[in-house]
Amino acid sequence: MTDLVSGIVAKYNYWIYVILMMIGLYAMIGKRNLVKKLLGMNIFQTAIILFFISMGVKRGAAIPILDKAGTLANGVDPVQILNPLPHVLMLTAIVVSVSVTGVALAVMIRIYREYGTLEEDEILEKLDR
Amino acid sequence: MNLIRKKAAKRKFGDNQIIRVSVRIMAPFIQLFGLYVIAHGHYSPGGGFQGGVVLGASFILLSLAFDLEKTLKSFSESMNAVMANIGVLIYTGTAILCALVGGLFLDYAALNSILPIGPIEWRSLGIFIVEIGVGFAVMSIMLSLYWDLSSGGDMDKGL
Amino acid sequence: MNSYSNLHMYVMAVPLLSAFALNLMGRLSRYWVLPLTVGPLLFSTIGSVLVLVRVASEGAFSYTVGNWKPPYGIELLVDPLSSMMLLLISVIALIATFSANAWARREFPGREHLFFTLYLIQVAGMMGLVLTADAFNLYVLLEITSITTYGLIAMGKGRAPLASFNYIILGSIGACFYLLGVGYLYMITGSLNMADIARIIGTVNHGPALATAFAFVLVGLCIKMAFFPLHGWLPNAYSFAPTSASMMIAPLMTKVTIYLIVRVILSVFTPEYVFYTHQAVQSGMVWAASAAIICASSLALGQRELRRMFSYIIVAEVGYMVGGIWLANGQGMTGAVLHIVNDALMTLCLFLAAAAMSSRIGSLSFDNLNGLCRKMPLTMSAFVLAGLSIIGIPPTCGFFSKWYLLMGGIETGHWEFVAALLFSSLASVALFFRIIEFGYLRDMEDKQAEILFKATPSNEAPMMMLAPLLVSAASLILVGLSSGPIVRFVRTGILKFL
Amino acid sequence: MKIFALFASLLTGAILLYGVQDFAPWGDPASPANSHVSSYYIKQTVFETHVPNIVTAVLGDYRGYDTMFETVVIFCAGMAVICVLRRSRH
Amino acid sequence: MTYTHSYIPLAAVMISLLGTIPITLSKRKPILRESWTLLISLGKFALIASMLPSVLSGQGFVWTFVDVLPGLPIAFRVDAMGMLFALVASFLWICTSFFSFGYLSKLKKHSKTRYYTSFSLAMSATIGVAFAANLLTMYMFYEILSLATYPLVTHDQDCRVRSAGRKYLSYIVGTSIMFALPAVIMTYMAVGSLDFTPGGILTGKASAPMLALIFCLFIAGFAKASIMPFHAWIPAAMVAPAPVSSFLHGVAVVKVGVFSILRVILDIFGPDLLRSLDYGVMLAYFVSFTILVASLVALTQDDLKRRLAYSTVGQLSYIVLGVALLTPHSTQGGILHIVMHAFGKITLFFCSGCIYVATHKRSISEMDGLGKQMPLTYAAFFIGALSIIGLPPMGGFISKWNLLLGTLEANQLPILVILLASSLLNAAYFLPIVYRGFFSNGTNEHVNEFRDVPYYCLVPMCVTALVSFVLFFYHSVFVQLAKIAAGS
Repeated sequence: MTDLVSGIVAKYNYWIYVILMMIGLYAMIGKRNLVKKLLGMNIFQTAIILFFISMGVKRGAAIPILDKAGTLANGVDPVQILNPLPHVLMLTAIVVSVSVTGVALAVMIRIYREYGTLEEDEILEKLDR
Repeated sequence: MNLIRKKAAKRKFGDNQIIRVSVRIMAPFIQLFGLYVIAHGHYSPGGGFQGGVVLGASFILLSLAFDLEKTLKSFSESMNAVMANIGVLIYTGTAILCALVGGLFLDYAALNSILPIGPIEWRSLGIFIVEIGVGFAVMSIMLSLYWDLSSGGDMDKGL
Repeated sequence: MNSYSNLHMYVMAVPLLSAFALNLMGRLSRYWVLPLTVGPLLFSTIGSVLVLVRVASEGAFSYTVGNWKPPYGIELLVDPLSSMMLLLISVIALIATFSANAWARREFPGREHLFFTLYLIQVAGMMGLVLTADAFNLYVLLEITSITTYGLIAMGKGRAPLASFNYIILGSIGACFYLLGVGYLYMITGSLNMADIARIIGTVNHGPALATAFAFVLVGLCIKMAFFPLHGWLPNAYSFAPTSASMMIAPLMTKVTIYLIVRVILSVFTPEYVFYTHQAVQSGMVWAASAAIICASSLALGQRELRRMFSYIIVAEVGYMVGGIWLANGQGMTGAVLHIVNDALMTLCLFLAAAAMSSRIGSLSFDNLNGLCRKMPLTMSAFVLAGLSIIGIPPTCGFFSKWYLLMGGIETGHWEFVAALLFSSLASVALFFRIIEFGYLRDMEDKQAEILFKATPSNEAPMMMLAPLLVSAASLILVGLSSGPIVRFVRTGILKFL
Repeated sequence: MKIFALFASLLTGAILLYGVQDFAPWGDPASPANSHVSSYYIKQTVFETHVPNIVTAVLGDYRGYDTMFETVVIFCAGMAVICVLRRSRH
Repeated sequence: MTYTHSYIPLAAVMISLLGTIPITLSKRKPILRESWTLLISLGKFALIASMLPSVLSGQGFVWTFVDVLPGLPIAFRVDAMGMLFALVASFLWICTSFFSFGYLSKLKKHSKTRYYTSFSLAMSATIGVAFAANLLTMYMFYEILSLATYPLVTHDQDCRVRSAGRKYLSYIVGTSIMFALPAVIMTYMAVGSLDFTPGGILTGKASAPMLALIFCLFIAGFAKASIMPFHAWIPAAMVAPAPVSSFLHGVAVVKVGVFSILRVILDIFGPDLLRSLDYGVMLAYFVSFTILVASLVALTQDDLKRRLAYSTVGQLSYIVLGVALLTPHSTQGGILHIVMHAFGKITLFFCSGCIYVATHKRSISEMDGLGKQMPLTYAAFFIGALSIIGLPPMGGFISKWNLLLGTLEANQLPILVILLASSLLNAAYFLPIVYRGFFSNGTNEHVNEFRDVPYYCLVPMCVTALVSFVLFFYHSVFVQLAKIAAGS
């Protein structure tokens, strides 16, 4: 029990991101409203971003912006500096998610033009008729 | 879409003198800040994307405060698209240029053979160049995304 | 360091640049569209032939973008498989472009340049996908191809936006799963370079994290490639997509994703891990593939509209390839890789034929096809040829990949897979000869013929659609007859892994 | 549908947490993620690119190829939105 | 038998394949189109006959195309058996082309161009099977033949034809995909090559159960041989025009099926292996069932063409049976029966075609006393019938005689009995037709065959009848070929 709790505490960042991810995934699959699906997608991507960023954390480390002269003079100890790579990856991921969201919104406007609603059930009704 | 527009019309949204004036005053500073974020990306948090978004935000603010047509008069849609193309072309062009002058793809150090300022300096400079390209692209795409989504692609009223 | 060594980069970058050029020029006049689409793709085709020749002569080579030694920079890998895919993509894109031009003029008058901007960017993205050897770069390129596809599909009329939206949701789930998998890999290896990851995986213990990473990468790619239970987005997306877009998307997207899974298995999670550490997963995937083939073929039998039927055939063919990969022996893998090429060509031929038909008769529902063999003999004969290839009649290319898949199935004793393959062959016989009956044994009502075929010098489709169709039909037989060399080349690529 | 969605998301979460168990504890500087490639970046960036902001350097140079396609992605998004929404002027 | 590299086999196959182009191009000019057909068929026969002497002197030809699969080329090889089959088929094609000219023009059939095109396509597929040097090539042309004949079978495009066409395809293509293809692949995996070599290639390469599986798959896979229960497509395919039925379902398609089985028995398994496993005798008994049942069913048929069809089913099994007994004489007899049955049966089909042209009658019960108006046709029919029954002085006697000798050699008396019984049955279902034609006076309106039947139809009929009579005396060439093929 205690070690389970301690395990959770030691890695609570992962628990948080998994919970976020589950919320997002549930919204994407389960919700019948297209906007909610889209929101779920964004939550999902946020969860992934959280996961990556928390990956690169080092206890008591500084942000990855160095002092040029000092570093050139006498190097730098990696332990003192945060891991920059996840930030880079997540910059890309954020841009990708923004783009997908934009396209999805545009498509949604088209759907609204076609059917006058964004509720999946109503759309399906309209299609049957 | 139409619903939102109706609401906006009812509340005389964006017809407010104060908003217009304050936006007019704020916008240049926001843009200046955006340029700073792009340019200072080497030494402080920032870079092309962040700066580009800030720049785009300033224009979005303008077209929020004023009508979309007025904004389009000052900063036309085709011009915007051209800027997006230019932004991406700066990046890809630099990349291919590096290959053309005999280096590898995106190998900024190879540009040293054009203007010898030292390969490492060229790397730093190359990063700066592509950041500018990114800034252009992100700014204009953010703007066009806003325009299209807000006006349903008709480019008439906007919000 | 000659320009020759950058050739594959130009093959990838020239369509990209021309996309931007087209976006600028196309605003001025639409006469820029044709040269700016055909030109770069022609260049890419020639270039990729040269790359293929180089790989065949000098063997595979790796390329470091930005001259940073891997794993610190991004590495590209040009080996027999990737160079072959490069050629495949550029050839298919080139053939499809002509027909797409003719169709874009009908479907998006005045917006062709926008359409072809997305089109070219997608082609470039696919080329990047087959070249890259970096796990995260793969994700970015995957998203490029996906976003362009969303856009291209949503350009269609009627239900197209809805289909596109479903595709967006499912596609994003797939991409996110893949990204999660990459995250787990990075967490346990600290690297993003495929070869480097494979090396480190060899040293660390194969714990839960690796299994999770593999599961998520696998599921993500399976969604993207529409492997049967996860295929929900594909039929609508491909059958409601604009004709001009479908004829390039349908042949390439799923095939490229299947290539990616081959690449991921071979050079990230080594075959030892994928096939032999989890025997149950391996045979389970073969069973799943067999089920996929059977279900998809049966579903295809139920369709009453041509392009919808084709989409289900594509799903079935995905089952072929996945099964062939998870047979985990040389024959099966060879068959799968060979089938990537053949199936891309077959699907291209099918969709071009569909485009040519609907250029005359509009809707492609079956009862609309009566008497078509008499009206458009060339189109229909090309269509029949593609059908024979899908059935697997020699000497069309479909037969030879099916031959290897069957051989692999028999060799590993996966009789369920063999049975599924044979069943789907029979199903395709039924599918295609039903169409041939419609087109050949029934006659079109005269008034309908009057409406559809009036005032045209010839009943055939316009040259811009007919010529590429005939070329692709001929390529089916040519590729089939040259299967021997292709197989040898493919084996040089994969045998070192198996 | 909702049941299925709930089940699917719970399953996914469970698998993810199952995978978490052999990660290094949070914030451990010696975890493989923080040691292998990233430490090289931290050590070498300034010497190889003269850019003190490591993120910018990695973004713009080491992984510049990613960033290029990232720019293309957002360009695609803009074009796609225009394609989807604009009605043809003809 | 030694082999030299030569392009003649390729030419013999390709001439009619490429011939489709001029035929299609000259669709506007019937005369030109039909002369093209004739020219091609004559050229094909000439090419094949030109190889005869050297084949007789034990000197075959090969032509090899690039490997389509590693170690698996598309290759042609002319040996005695293939030569025999090709010779017969290409000769009868000439007769059939003549017959088609008369038949189609008399009945004013539509879309003749498609007809001639697919006919010459089917012809090159037939010769391709005859000259195939390995199983892959054979399988390829086998499939092409199935598809090329589909438009011919469904020539008059009505709903009756539609279902018949479905049946035809589902039997032929279905079996070849379901059974033959796996068998071919298993053989390839067991041996590593598929080349036909006298004496077989499977010896000692596979376990007994595997061999049994492969054998059954092969026998079931070549449904064109119409061994029961895979025979139902032949009666269905009788909706086709008379020349099509006469050539394809008297000669080409069905004989291709039988020929494939012969190839498998002689050149893939090899007599010795089969003898050691006793599969030959089993197969012999299996097909003798077909022989009897088919003859019995034929008795009950009233539609003339359907009766001929069922007699074909029976006669084909003679060939398989002869080869399955694996004794020199029986093999020889079986191979000879390919020739004799081809001539006899095509004569009968031609006759039915002539009767249909003259009177538009299909069912036998309506043909009372027709012999008085159409003596020539009925005489030809009589000759053909005798030849099929196997009575002297007709060609059929030679093959039957060899078959009977073979059963004695293999001392399989039950099979001997079955053969004799079925000969009686043949007589029982053929001779009544002739009898009713001549001696019962039906209520026929007056038809004059020289007026109502074009000479294009009469002449080929008489020629084939004459040949099947002459073959009784001059059959040395075929016997020699059969001897070489039987390896004795």
